[in-house]
Amino acid sequence: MVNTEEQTTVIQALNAAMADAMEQDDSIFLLGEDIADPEEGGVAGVTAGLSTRFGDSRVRSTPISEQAIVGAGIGAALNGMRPVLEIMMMNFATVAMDMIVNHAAKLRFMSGGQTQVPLTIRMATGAGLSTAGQHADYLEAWFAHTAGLKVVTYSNPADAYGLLQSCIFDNDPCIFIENFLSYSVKGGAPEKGSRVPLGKAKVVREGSDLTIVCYGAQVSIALSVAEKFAAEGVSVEVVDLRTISPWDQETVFTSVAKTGRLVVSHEALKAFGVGAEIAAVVQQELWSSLKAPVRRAGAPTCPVPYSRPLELAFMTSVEDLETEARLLLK
Amino acid sequence: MVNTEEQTTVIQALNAAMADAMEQDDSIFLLGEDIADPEEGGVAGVTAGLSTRFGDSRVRSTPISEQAIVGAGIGAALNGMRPVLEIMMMNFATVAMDMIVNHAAKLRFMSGGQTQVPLTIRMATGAGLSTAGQHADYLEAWFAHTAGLKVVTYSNPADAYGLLQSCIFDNDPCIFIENFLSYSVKGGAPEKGSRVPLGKAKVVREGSDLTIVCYGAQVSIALSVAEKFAAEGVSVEVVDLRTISPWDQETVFTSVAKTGRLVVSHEALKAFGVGAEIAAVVQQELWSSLKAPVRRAGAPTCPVPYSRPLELAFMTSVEDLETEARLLLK
Amino acid sequence: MDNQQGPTNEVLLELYKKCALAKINDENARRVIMNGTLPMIYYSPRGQEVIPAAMSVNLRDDDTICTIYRGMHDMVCKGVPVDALWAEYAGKATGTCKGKGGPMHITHPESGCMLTTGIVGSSLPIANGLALSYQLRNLDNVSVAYFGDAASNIGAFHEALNMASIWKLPVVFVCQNNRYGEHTTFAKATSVNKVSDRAASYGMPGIHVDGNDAIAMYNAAKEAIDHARSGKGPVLIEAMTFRFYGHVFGDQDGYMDQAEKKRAMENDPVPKLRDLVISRGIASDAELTEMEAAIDSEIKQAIEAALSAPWPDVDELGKDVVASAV
Amino acid sequence: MDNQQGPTNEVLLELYKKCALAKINDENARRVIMNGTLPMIYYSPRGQEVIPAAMSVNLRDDDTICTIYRGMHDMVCKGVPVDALWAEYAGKATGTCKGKGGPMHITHPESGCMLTTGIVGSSLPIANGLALSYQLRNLDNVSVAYFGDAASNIGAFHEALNMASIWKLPVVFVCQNNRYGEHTTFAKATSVNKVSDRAASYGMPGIHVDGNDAIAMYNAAKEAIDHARSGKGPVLIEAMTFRFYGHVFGDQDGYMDQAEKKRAMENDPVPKLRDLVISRGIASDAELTEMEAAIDSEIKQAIEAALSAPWPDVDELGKDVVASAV
Ligand SMILES: Cc1ncc(C[n+]2csc(CCOP(=O)(O)OP(=O)(O)O)c2C)c(N)n1
Ligand SMILES: Cc1ncc(C[n+]2csc(CCOP(=O)(O)OP(=O)(O)O)c2C)c(N)n1
Ligand SMILES: [Mg+2]
Ligand SMILES: [Mg+2]
Repeated sequence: MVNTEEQTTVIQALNAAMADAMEQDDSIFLLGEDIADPEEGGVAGVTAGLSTRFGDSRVRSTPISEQAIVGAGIGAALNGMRPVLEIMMMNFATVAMDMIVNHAAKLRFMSGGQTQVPLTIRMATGAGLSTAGQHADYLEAWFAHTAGLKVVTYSNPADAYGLLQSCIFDNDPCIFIENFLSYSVKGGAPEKGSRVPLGKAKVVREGSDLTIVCYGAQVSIALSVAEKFAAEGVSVEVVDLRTISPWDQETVFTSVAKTGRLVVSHEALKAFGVGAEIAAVVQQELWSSLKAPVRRAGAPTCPVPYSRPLELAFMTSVEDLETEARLLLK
Repeated sequence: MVNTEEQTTVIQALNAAMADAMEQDDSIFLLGEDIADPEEGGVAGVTAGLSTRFGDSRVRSTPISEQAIVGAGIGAALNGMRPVLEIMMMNFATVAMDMIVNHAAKLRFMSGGQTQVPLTIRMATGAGLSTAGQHADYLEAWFAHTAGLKVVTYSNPADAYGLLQSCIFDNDPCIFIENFLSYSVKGGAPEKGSRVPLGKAKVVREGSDLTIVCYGAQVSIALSVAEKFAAEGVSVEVVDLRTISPWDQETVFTSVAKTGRLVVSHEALKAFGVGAEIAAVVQQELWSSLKAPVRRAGAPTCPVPYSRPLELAFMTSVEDLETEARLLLK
Repeated sequence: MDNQQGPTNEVLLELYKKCALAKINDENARRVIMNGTLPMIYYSPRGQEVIPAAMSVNLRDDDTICTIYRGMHDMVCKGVPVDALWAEYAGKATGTCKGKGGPMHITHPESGCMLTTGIVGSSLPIANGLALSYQLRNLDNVSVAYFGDAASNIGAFHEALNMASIWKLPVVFVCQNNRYGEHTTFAKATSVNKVSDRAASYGMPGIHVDGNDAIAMYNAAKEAIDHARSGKGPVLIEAMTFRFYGHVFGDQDGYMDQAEKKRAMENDPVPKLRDLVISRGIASDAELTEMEAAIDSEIKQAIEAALSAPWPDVDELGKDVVASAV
Repeated sequence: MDNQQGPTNEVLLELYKKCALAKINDENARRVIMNGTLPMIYYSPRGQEVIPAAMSVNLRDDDTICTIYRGMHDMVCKGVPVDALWAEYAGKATGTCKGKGGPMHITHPESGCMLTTGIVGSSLPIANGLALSYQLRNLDNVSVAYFGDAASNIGAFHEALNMASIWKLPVVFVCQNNRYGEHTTFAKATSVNKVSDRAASYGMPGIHVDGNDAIAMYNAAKEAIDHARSGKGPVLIEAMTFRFYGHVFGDQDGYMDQAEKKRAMENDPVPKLRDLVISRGIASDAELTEMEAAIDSEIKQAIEAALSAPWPDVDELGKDVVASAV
């Protein structure tokens, strides 16, 4: 039942993904600050209604104790539960990195496969809301550099649903990245129970002259850039990674082998970001197919600024991506 | 007074760098677990003798409270002190990432330059001692991906001294990475008060056919590889970055422009590591000078294993680096 | 408690003036948000003014504070000038932080406001560091950490109090217990009835006080600050209060106990203190009205100036990231 | 305390047997390290055996523990088999963790050893999670977190105890207070005289007990475990003890008070318990000697087997990182 009227929002899709999963499997439960209905179902309301429906025990508002939240998720996961945690904002994960990186990510390996941590950690971020330096960082590159974690994000409601479902039912710890500005994005309704496979990118627009690899909120920006170029007769292919780590090399390679040109684009700092890995791998593996060096669009090396004109300049925009693309086509 | 007899160890150099700095400037003080002499001057003894010499107040053993340690350093730095903190092992920084990343790194920017955090955080790591999954991670890529931090490491005693001195007297937060296995490495004695400038790499061996960019313990590995190739008539240039972020693009570009071939090598996971950024930048900027794609050597995507053969296979070895280099020369 | 004499008339008037400044500043903030002149994410401290006012009249200019996103009252009571504050709210080049920090990161070292953090619990370890610098330099300044009730459940609180205690740091930890952390009640998240009882875990004095009672809060502040300043070590104050406008201004406060909220607003501490000032004959209603009007007009001017001030240049993105390019 | 009856003779013998197992295992570990047969970084728990022995005789097989790098005694008392343990120490494919985890990360779900962590404080939040899973599934299992005295100063301790208390999780927090955290004395790092006093900060019972006194420790363990199992929520036990061989085996214990250490070693809890078992007529010296010899020979066989067991294949690096390639 794909809703062609594009009426479902990301927030509805995320909520439904959790509700449908909980209905199906009672080892799933949710922890996070303010996530239960007496606390209004989360600061952004992503979990609204779930505690009413599934009970206060399975949907628990927690103290402000991110280490304890992630620890509780890990311990329960070790015993076969499938916890879904909300860390309100990605920056707050910095107080829980030991739990995520030294424990959740490593316990399968360190135990020689005896235990596993089927845990999903949802965390939202995103510049554009003037929340400034401590509320809008993009840390996906940290998680991607950590063996044992899967790092996932979406660009539309159906993917948000299907990817979150896949994370919840996956047997490894998944970092599920949400974007505040994306919550109201509308799209076709996901089918109940549908899962988008982890590790599979999607070609969201086909093209032959240049590939843009991106994820999350950058996908719509890339599509705008592609439109612009189309008007000039340049055909741009847009690949939505969906899983940032492990990323889908096959789909990316196929695209770049065809187009010979690649820009990787993300909202995170360009320097030492996810784009660097993709650029490094692609230039190595597709050296002879490339018509030009891989280029990257991303944020400048500074904290997220408050002031509106600075914040806009900080964010990876259509213009930024366009500039990089044009340099490739020169 | 360069000691040509190569009798100074890294541990002595680090100790002297702190002692000489404290002698010179009484705003410098040290915090860390077990660092004072009643506690034997640090688990590895890097700070041995300093509390006896400078007093228990300026060299303080702390509780096991990394957030409080870094917070204390930040607050004192805001008031004009130059704290030097020891986080015993890099993995333990994961409990203090909020302090390091949301605060130390950002306060200059977020205050519009009104405050600064002239803080040095020393942290040691390194596979090879069978400490396994939670004691030997390499997180330099995380710090490098954080605006506002400088990330520094050394490959010999004189650099260890000069870089640590530079970090201590620098007006920004510096992450100073030590390697346990390096502590006994010997070399020429540093000159008292000498500083190695931050952001400047060093060509430690000149060559014309291929460049290896590396840092820390990889430098001696790269030099071994260079020796091996020299015997075959292949001339390898080795660049020791010394400052990982911001890295010295000028020196790297000059080298690669000359050799046309680059391998970047580090002990950290290859995937999403520091080498990715260097590869991404070099292939873009030196596209037309490159005779082959940039290649990387680094650890496989898994936690640091315990078992000796696994640990050896995990570590980036002469063979690993050699393999990458040979692929470039094909 | 040792000093139960309460403030002199002069100090009480000063204390009221600080409350009025914070209250009027907040009213203006809510006004410009509501009317769309200056939309921003704003955490109103309305109802909590007495706490930092009482602390600040006991602090010296060169004492320092570390506060949080809800710390506008802490800032203005300590002396952060409203013109630079408003320019920062507006994201302008003339703001305290050149527009780079914004409301959640106001810094103004001149008035002793060393840190505003958006991370729960993080004001405490950093306040320790400021206190440590005083101790190392043999200065008798005091460092203050402001934070909320819910912050008392995060790890940084625990580590900071333990360290401050063993090192006898001159720091005062001021928990402004407004009964909620975001949308969660204090009771639901906290395993102890009084945050101040946790002081026993750190061998430090814990003071539980009605933070809306100016005299009691003054005495608590004085006692704690004197204690810290005299080298006896840190103190934990739990000041009971209430926030009138929810977590973030504009939130649907459906999660709040409406009767509790009504009661709290009826017991607004600022008019109560105003009445006290008048009833003690310290100032007349007319004098206070005039003072308030002056404050209001200063703030309105600050807002006007902020609105017409220049934006920061885009090249500011590359500045203040590090001291200088290496 | 409610149950002061102490263990039955049968249980006391079992308790002693566990102590002997941990002690003899430790002696063998130190032996093979010293003689170079199996060098490893080893954190000896010698002197602390009574604590997990007393806990374990009160735990069910399907109860779980989370322990730390110094947790060999916790593990063997809970039932981790010595052959798999030694193979892991040796880094062999037959080890509990196929050689991937090593001594600091021993895991053996079958015996309820769910986690060994090398990070100070991190056993507590994860033990909460195991307890939470029991609560959510309406099971009456109990989760135990073992940790050291110095760990009581880290943030994770605070967050874990608060959360366990408000949710009444079936978890017992067992602080093995051996007076040192690495080289730093308890007193130098800790702002309170008794870790158990911190229980008051979390509204949970705190038990201070001589962890080297088998009867007292048995009673404390029973009380705490019964409390948790019956749904009354968590308990914090502070068990006073001492580690005989420094932080990491082989360290120069110059940082230790040698008189204190001498006293502690003279009061070795294991021979004391052995005497008690004999004096109560539960077993004769000869019987115990035989039992100990059997344990020792089992361990020596385990060591031999470990030494000759195969190394893991190098391709194990790519396995168990994730469930399966996606
Ligand atoms: C580490 C962290 N976790 C979560 C948040 C989100 N958050 C912001 S304010 C807040 C509530 C804090 O409550 P309290 O400490 O009582 O202070 P109040 O807002 O009531 O003044 C939360 C959860 C955060 N900023 N930092
Ligand atoms: C977060 C963190 N910081 C520091 C360390 C280094 N370290 C390992 S053990 C230890 C001492 C812990 O002492 P205690 O908790 O008393 O346990 P004990 O070793 O005495 O059994 C320290 C500081 C660590 N493992 N983790
Ligand atoms: Mg509050
Ligand atoms: Mg100890």
